[in-house]
Amino acid sequence: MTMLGDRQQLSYIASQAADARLNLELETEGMTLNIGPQHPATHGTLRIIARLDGEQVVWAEPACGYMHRGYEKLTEVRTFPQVTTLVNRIDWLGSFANEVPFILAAEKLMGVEAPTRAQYIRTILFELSRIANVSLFLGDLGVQLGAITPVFLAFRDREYVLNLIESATGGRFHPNFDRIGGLKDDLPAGWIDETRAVMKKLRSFCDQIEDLLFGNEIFQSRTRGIGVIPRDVALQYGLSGANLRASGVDWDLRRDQTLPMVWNKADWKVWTHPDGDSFARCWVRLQETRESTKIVDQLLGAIPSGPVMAKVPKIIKVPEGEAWVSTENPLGEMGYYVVSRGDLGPFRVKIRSASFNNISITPWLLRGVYVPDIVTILASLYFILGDIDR
Amino acid sequence: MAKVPGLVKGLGVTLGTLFKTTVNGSNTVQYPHEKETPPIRSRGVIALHQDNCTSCMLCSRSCPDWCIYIEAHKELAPPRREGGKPRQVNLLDRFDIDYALCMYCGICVEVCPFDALFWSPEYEYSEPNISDLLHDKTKLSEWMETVPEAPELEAGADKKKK
Amino acid sequence: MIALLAEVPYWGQSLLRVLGGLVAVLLPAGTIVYVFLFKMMSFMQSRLGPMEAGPYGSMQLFAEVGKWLQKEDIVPDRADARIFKMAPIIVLVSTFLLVVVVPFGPEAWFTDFETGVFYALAVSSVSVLGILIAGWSSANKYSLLGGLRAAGQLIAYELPMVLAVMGVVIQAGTMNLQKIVVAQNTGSMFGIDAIGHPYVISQFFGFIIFMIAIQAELTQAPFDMPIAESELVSGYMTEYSGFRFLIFFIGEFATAGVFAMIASVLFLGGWGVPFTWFGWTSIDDVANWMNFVGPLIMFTKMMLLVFIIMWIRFSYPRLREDQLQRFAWKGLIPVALINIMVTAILKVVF
Amino acid sequence: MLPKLPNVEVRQLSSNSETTTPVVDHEREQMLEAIKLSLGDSLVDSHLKSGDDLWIRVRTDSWLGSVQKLRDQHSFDYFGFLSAIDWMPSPYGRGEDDPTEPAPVRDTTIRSGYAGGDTRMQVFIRLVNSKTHLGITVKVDVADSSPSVESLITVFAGANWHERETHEMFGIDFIGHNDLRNMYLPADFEGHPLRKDFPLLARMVKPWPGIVDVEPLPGGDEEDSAQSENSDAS
Repeated sequence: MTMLGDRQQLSYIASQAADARLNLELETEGMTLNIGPQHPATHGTLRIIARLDGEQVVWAEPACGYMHRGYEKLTEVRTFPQVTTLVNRIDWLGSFANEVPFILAAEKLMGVEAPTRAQYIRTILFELSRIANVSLFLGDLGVQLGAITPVFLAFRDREYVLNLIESATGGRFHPNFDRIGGLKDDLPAGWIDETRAVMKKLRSFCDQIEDLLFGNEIFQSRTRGIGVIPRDVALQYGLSGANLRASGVDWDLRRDQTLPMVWNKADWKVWTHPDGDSFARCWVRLQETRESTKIVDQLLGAIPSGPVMAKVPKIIKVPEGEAWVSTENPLGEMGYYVVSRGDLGPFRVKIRSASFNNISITPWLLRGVYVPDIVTILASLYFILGDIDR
Repeated sequence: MAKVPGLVKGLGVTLGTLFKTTVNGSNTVQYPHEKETPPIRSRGVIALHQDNCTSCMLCSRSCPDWCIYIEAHKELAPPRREGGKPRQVNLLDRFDIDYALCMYCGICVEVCPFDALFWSPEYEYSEPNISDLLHDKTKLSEWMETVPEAPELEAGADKKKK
Repeated sequence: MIALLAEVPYWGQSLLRVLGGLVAVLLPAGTIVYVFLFKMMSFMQSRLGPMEAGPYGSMQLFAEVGKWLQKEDIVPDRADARIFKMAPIIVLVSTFLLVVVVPFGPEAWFTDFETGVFYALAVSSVSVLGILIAGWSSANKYSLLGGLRAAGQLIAYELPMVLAVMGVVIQAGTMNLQKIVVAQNTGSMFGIDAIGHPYVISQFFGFIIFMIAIQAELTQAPFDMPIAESELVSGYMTEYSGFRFLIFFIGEFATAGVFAMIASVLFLGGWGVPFTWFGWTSIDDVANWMNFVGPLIMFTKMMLLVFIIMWIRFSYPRLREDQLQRFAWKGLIPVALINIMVTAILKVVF
Repeated sequence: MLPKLPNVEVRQLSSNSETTTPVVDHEREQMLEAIKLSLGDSLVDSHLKSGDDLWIRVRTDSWLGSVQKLRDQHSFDYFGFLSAIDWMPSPYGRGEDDPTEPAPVRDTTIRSGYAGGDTRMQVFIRLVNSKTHLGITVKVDVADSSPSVESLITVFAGANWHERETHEMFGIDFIGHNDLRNMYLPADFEGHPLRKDFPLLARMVKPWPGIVDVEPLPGGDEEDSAQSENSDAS
């Protein structure tokens, strides 16, 4: 394998050299295009500085930090129950999924395990937040590529899922429903039937998006072969989630990891794609959404009765130790490295968010593409600004 | 499936939605004219039941954002029983929640040991001025009227603890 | 119209023509914006669109115009101010120039130009000039990229458009748009003259190419790279605000209407209905009321074509600039050339 | 299709799990043995939690080489993250002190976590074997005086941004990384926010609302009010 590190390392020098080359050989002048931080394509405040030769990118680098909220520092001054409401806001589209790994890490340190019913509900809500997140991605993808309709369809159908999350947890975007040792509350009556109906709608939404976008020849020509990430590069950069699976790595933390969650109680498939291009990444996400609806459907029927909260003391002190728990979040591997000192709050929390790794590949990936492909590639890598900057 | 080109299928989806919207109506709500009812559990605004509050400061201390301000003083109240010693009670002077800071996490409602704080699904209290988002105890008490009953639980749930 | 207005003095005629031109450009533009952009798009996206201004939001456009007119006319510091201000007007003027040759009825036209087709194709490229200078004078990189894209795209699609029209011209044997209308409505196919001979049937490939080309000329999705809001913010329009943006906005939809009119003239029989329905045999037989019904027929046909344009716009993602060029040069132009060849051969044979 | 799980006996956790039966984690033990063998001297310490995770600590001067060996010989080819940890407890606590009273003195003795440590700050990375899906946390000490360690960008290109972030947040230098610009903070920002002795301003600018207590009776408080006992948050 080539020294990719070096290549990326020298990106700045390369840009200078590219300028010089352009000026000497072609007698043209490069142009620096600043995309963002306020730009329609950066859903959030990501800034991309691109050096262009015509419409071709010579060198591009994202500059993040416009939304850095310092959660790792903030967790150090908060107690364990107070942290969940913070981490909700990391990936704000799939917020319930952010809570789970943190709570699991705290539970691991305490040696507590949530009751089975709580595990089922957690898993269902986890998958619902994945659906809410990825369905918006599928719609947003259209906007990035110039199709305006999919995003409205996505907002329409995501609303059903958000309504479900809200009626169960009370929070539309920030559920804060997980507690160490279980859940805050049980599900309200009628929720299961409602969820089944919504899952049906979401499946038809997936079909609609497939017809509207994925089957569209224009969409395919825009995404196929654009932004190819080979398998070994994906691993080196620590890509995760659909980005990794689209590069042909069959790895899903929901399946390949033992956690007190109940994904293994459902029958579902981990989709991979050998191409590693933008289309593959989008397609894997589409299939994932479908699988998620299947998981939810199966688990809904299997929820056992019982309590949703294990016996934990009212004032939670987590024993000394270190724990790493990561889960397969909508955006990829989201993990918390929690260090406790037996105090009320964590001593240090390292938040390993998926988008940070996923987007760190862009300087490597954006070389030599056209300006429209910047948008395609960023859209297909799928990041949430809060998840990059934390 | 390969027979119908994707370009045509896409047109079919938009046309289908056009007809569906014409026949079944849209999925949007014309907000100021019609409103959606938020679910019972919605965390809209925190209501304060003043009589239950003992000014124990628990909510203020467990608030991650430091947005609950409580001031109280002690007073002697007439005894409960005839001839008993006069009781000491805490009287609430100030109970403010700064909704400009609040993260709507609900920890205060949960930790309250005396059932003095409740969630209400009301959401229409935006203000043009940020300082008006500081709700004092009178305003917080007014929200009490809007607090709904807790919802029934799904089959198989343990009976409610609290 | 000449005959109708024979008694009116020249200045009166001119005034009426200007007013007629305004109506012919702005009325379709307004209708297109309301019916398609506000309502059809919304319904295709499961929503209602504007509902507050007027019944079903029908006055929304006036509200928007009012809003835009109130806005400050901002010119960027480093922009080339005079040219920057001129650009939107050039774009709109090209639309007015275009509508001049469109016939709306047997005698309802602005000019009965013998080489109308030639003229229409020529002035349709004037808007490129406006867009290019808008992009260049804004002193904005996004605008520049958008303007350059627009120039490349409009020039690339001018050619297939011309070539597609060639087929019609060969078949009709004239460049006069009025005569093309008459030729379609008096013609017959295989001896059946019930529907006349609209060229959309015999020139089907020409029609498709022409529609694709005007889709690109109008910079509607999937050919909207010059605007490309997710890449270039708003392309050449990025720096425009207030009434200058309004002019661009009107220009976009007015041009859509006028191009659709030209397409309906060339391929759908324009203002006419098959003359045999009423027993007419030539343009001289056409009843006078056709001067009033004709524009309505024309309008209906135009709306049908704009519906297709907008439907595609709301459904498709955007192509990339290089794919667009490839599509024009490697796809459309060869097909158009073959179409001309076949048409010419058939014309000679029959 | 039931998922294939790694060959680890599932830990039986119950809500009061003092009596967890110790499970034997053959895979991780073998892994640790192999790592011990190949790293030799470089490996300073290790910690294995059966069925959970593996921590190792390597010598600072062999950081790059060790990680390279882990990648090439033990196929830890997936880069999870790189970060650092400051083991000195914060002198500011959670910022809940009363500003009118003298600041309490807090115990700031440095106590390291799993796999030990000799310095205040440690850099650690998370690597995963993409075949067996077993992970490992590798720690390395960084000297207190001039915290620096070799950069990993030649082994894992993805370490680039993580090292930039760590440099910015902890002030740790990564030798061989020549692009350690700030990612989040302005270029002229002073201090390293994630170091424990960096105060969190948001918690300094206003006093904790929980400091105040119920005002006692004017005539003195004979009986302790039971309610204010609840001030458990320290």
